[in-house]
Amino acid sequence: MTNGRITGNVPAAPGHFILSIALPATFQEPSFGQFVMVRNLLNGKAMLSRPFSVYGFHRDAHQSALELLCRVAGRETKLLSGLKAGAGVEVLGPLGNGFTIRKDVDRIILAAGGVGVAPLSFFLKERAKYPSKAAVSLFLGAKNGEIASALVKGLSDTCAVHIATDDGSLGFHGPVTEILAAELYSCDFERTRILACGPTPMTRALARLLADKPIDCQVSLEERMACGVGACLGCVVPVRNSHGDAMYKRVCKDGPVFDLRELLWD
Amino acid sequence: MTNGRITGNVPAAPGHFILSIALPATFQEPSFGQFVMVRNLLNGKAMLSRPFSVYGFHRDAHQSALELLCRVAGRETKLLSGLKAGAGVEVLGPLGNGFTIRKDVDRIILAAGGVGVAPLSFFLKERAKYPSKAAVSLFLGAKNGEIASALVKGLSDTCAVHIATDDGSLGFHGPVTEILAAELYSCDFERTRILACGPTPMTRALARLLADKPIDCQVSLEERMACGVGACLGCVVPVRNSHGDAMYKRVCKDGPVFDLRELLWD
Amino acid sequence: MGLRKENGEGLKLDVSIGSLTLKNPVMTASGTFGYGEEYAQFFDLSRLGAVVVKGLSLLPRMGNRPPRIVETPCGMLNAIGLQNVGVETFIDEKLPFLRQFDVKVIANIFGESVEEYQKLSGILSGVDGVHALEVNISCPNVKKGGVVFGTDPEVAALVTRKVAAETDIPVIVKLSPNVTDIALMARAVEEAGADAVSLINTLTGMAIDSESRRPLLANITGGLSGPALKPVALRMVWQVAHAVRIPVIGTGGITSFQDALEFLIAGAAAVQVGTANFVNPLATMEILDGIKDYMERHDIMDIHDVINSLRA
Amino acid sequence: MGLRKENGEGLKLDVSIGSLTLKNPVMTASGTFGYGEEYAQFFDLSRLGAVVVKGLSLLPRMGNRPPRIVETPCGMLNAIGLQNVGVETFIDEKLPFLRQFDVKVIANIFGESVEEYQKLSGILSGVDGVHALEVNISCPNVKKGGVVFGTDPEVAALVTRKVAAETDIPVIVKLSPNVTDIALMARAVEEAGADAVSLINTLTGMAIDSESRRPLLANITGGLSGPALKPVALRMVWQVAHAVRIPVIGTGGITSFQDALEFLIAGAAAVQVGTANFVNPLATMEILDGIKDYMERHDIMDIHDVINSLRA
Ligand SMILES: Cc1cc2nc3c(=O)[nH]c(=O)nc-3n(C[C@H](O)[C@H](O)[C@H](O)COP(=O)(O)OP(=O)(O)OC[C@H]3O[C@@H](n4cnc5c(N)ncnc54)[C@H](O)[C@@H]3O)c2cc1C
Ligand SMILES: Cc1cc2nc3c(=O)[nH]c(=O)nc-3n(C[C@H](O)[C@H](O)[C@H](O)COP(=O)(O)OP(=O)(O)OC[C@H]3O[C@@H](n4cnc5c(N)ncnc54)[C@H](O)[C@@H]3O)c2cc1C
Ligand SMILES: Cc1cc2nc3c(=O)[nH]c(=O)nc-3n(C[C@H](O)[C@H](O)[C@H](O)COP(=O)(O)O)c2cc1C
Ligand SMILES: Cc1cc2nc3c(=O)[nH]c(=O)nc-3n(C[C@H](O)[C@H](O)[C@H](O)COP(=O)(O)O)c2cc1C
Ligand code: FES
Ligand code: FES
Repeated sequence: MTNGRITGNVPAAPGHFILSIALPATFQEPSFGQFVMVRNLLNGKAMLSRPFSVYGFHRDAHQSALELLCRVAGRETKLLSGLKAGAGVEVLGPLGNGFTIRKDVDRIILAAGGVGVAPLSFFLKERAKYPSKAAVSLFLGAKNGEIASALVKGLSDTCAVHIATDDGSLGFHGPVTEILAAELYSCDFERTRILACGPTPMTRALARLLADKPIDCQVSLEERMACGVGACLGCVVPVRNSHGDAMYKRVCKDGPVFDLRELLWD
Repeated sequence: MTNGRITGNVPAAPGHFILSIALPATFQEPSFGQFVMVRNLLNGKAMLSRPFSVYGFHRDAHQSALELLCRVAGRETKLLSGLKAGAGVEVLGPLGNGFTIRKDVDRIILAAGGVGVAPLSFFLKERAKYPSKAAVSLFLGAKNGEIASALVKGLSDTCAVHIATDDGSLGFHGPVTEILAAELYSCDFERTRILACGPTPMTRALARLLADKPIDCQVSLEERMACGVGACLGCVVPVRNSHGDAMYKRVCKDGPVFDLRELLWD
Repeated sequence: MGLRKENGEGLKLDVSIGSLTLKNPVMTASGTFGYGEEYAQFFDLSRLGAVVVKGLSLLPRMGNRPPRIVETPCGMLNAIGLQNVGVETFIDEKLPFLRQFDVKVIANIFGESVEEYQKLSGILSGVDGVHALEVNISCPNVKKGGVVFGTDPEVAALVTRKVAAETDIPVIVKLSPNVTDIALMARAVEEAGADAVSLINTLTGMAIDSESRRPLLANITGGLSGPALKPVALRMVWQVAHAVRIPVIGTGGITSFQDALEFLIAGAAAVQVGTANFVNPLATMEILDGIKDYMERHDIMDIHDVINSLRA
Repeated sequence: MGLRKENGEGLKLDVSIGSLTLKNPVMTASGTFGYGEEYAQFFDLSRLGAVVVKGLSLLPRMGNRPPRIVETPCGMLNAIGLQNVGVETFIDEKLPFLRQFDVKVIANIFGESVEEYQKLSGILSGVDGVHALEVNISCPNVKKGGVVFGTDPEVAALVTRKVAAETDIPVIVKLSPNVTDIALMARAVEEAGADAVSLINTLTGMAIDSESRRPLLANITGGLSGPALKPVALRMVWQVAHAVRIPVIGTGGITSFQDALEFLIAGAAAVQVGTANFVNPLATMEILDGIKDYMERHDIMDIHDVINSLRA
């Protein structure tokens, strides 16, 4: 556990906020798709920490600055949303295996559902660090236009952005996987890579969409977590291993990023 | 439960602090010796509220202001000691039966141990409200001179103050009951009344001291509390009832102020 | 299921415990609400489904030496030792107060022998203003009786039979969680004639002050109550609801309307709120309002559509 | 009580569990520390009294469907379903990592039949780097086995006898709290040859999402761990410490050094830290440092002067 201090807490859209946390300069640099476990030391009510993807990270000689993009989902995220600058938090991480960028792809499609955009934004912001010349586009699904705009703020400078909303108030009216499906017609499957992060229904739709297409897709998953480091076996998802047998993998340690084809759906 | 807001938190001496709490103007006026149950809504960790004697109370047209004099005794008082203005608390009260001032006494002796001075100070501050012309003196025992001075601050204007400290750094070196014993030689027992509040060892010493003297003494007791209103039977002390039988009375509802002679010691 | 009244909002909230109809499923838990006097200053007791009073014995009891309570993580231990005024004083001095309210009163009783239970039942039967008996066979604080009655199915059945034989009002048997198989206990008292079961009483626990190395309760052990034990209580209620046909009353750590709903969904016909009263004297009222809100939000007209509705 | 080493500060912290000497009384609880790999990045495992590994079965087990965990007030429920790599893979792939450290390793085992327990004992006996067996007769998550072994004194004794017959290393039997009389269970396994008992395993609990009316665990019920159950665990440890002569290992909600001391004072010869590892990976080390501090503050040279020192 590393002691951190809130340095900023900015509302992004209704029910969404961006937390900035100051950490020691020694905090390990996260790669995109990695996450941290956060515990609210001021007024948190929970025993267990909560996992959040890294949304931004900067370091100077004196300290590190971690950014998280959060959605109010329940009690702890509600309490985090109210934290003011100066409040103390504990941070464990960076944890898990992030996304990988292969050099041999021409095209990278980012598929995000809601705050699932967090790790993908981190990639876009840090893009220069990754040795890939691929064209990047982002497909974001969100509840409405207000949230969607907030989630992609600043990102259209870095890549093409396509939006789908549940209520049609911005972009396509319907699930993001539908506009993604249209996009795939013009893709060279072999030289395209999809990186996805969103709620389970989106991941499931993506799995259906890509079932018959030889396209590479990495997806970041969510599960309730206790330890965050692989010890408790609480956060598992069913996968098919290399022998074709069903087994459970830990989202925190073996993931959170998995090859979409590994995943088993019931 | 009434919602309150911290308006001030002033360190009084090491490990002691004075909390000011703003409450609605409708909050019932406490009499001296009554207490309130307080729950820290910001960063409290406890399920149950904590009892504190009323140390001061003021009301204007818009709000009431409650003052508590507190000692850091454990986790919740430690957290309360760190609250800043603006923090929310819940207050239940005023509760219990306070001290009573009989008109036919010439002399009122206040005997306090540590923060036990709180309800007695409240009396001194509100003295004008009570129809008694008796001469008042305060005997305070404390750990050291620094704490003692802080606890009697401002009180020497209102009455004679005698101090005893455990380490002899101010006033008499020893238990407060010893200087009180000396004082009693010059007392007309019938026309004197002692009002006492302090830790159990002090109360016990007082009971021994007064055992053979026909002097009236009311004492405020402490016990761990759950409900604070008389329902749980958690906070009892053994007393002898009017038939001479042993029974338990509730500190919160039947007290916290008892006639010293009622109390049973084992 | 008897007559149903409609309340202001048109929701049906009444539930039946044997022949007794409660206007709503929210009651107080024995020992946490005295005889109602202390909480009447906070709200109108008539709004409660029922008041369950502090456990009554034949003779007054002094109870255990203090300290009797101590806080623990998300809970508390108590070793009150069943201090109470005795059944006669209850009838003469406490019941008249409760009779002022339009609320069902459930007398919680305990004895140190089967005969004592039986006598208590006889004394309270037919007393105006006592609407049901709750038989505490589970209090863990008293050396005699208590634990023994509540952990042996045959003895529990015997007590139930004797109590039921003496009275016409519903007999609710309150079960102890300190057993290997709570469903077995529930079935035993059901067969013996219980009209309902309520559970859980407290789990036996202990706390020590490591600095002084002394127990924090004079009695050394005490009963754990509060949110800490809610998961255990809920599991037991769910097990028992599937094991018996009589109504189950759920108790243990209920603090919010969501907690109460969890118990109803798991199969409880009603709930009791205990320790939460200490934290917030209006807990029962907030829970009741929360349940009504929930029903409106979910378009549920009758509380029976919540009860036992777990989607497993 | 075997040989005692003095640590840096001149305190005697070593304790004996049968023929096994631990350098200090702080170990990890099974299932909360994997096979040690994940926590080795946080501190030197050699500082622990012992590492108790995740429960092992004869064959690998997939465990239960997710969701497997949910937080509850001051605790959590888990229904992992005893997922593990199986005893052979443990020996081949996990144990070599642990052998790098100067730490005692206790293999936690469970089977679905007496024969499976017996075989596991035989397989692990004599394996380099396995210093004791902890026999889990108490896991409440698996329908077969689990609960049955841990709640019937005769079956528990049988398992103990069979496991002990196959091995020379100490046999620790881990007891379930979901019983009426934990002391009875402890005496049964003591008579059957257990070198020590450890307790408690989790209390069976349940949680429901009232909005969706679904259980929060796919398995519906799970095991409650964490501070919520500490008072119950402490009471049981105290009861058992007075009922048996073999060492008692205390577990359940230990989060701070004060918690650990409470168990030692109540009679535990050593403690296990479980859920607290999830909250703070350095929990065991902070507890150990806190115990040393406490001993210095109280002028206690030997941890045995803390053990069983309750002033009641
Ligand atoms: C690897 C990973 C990365 C994540 N990154 C982000 C992020 O960048 N931004 C963000 O806002 N959220 C993120 N989440 C989800 C976030 O952890 C949960 O929203 C949070 O734990 C909810 O806590 P709570 O106390 O507010 O809600 P609770 O009251 O605990 O639960 C509210 C709802 O959230 C669900 N939930 C609880 N814990 C989790 C969890 N660990 N994962 C998914 N759902 C959960 C519950 O089942 C329930 O439906 C991430 C989760 C994981 C596993
Ligand atoms: C009627 C009444 C009036 C009080 N007035 C004041 C006051 O004006 N100022 C003040 O500083 N304190 C007062 N107290 C004491 C105060 O309530 C306790 O110090 C406080 O509850 C400790 O809480 P904690 O969480 O900090 O300590 P804990 O960690 O709960 O306990 C620390 C120590 O305090 C003891 N303690 C806990 N609760 C109580 C209690 N209710 N009464 C006595 N000791 C307790 C514990 O046994 C332990 O030894 C009063 C107590 C009562 C009953
Ligand atoms: C202080 C206290 C006193 C209690 N006294 C009784 C009692 O007299 N009879 C009884 O059957 N249960 C008694 N109980 C148990 C409660 O009725 C209830 O079953 C238990 O506390 C669990 O519910 P809770 O977590 O909501 O408090 C008592 C509980 C507490 C906390
Ligand atoms: C996620 C998890 C997995 C567990 N797995 C096992 C196990 O495999 N074998 C076992 O004997 N106990 C297991 N336990 C029980 C713990 O070892 C311990 O007895 C219990 O959690 C109480 O201690 P705690 O409150 O410190 O966690 C597990 C507990 C948890 C939380
Ligand atoms: S959260 Fe513990 S293994 Fe993933
Ligand atoms: S604190 Fe409940 S009766 Fe006094």
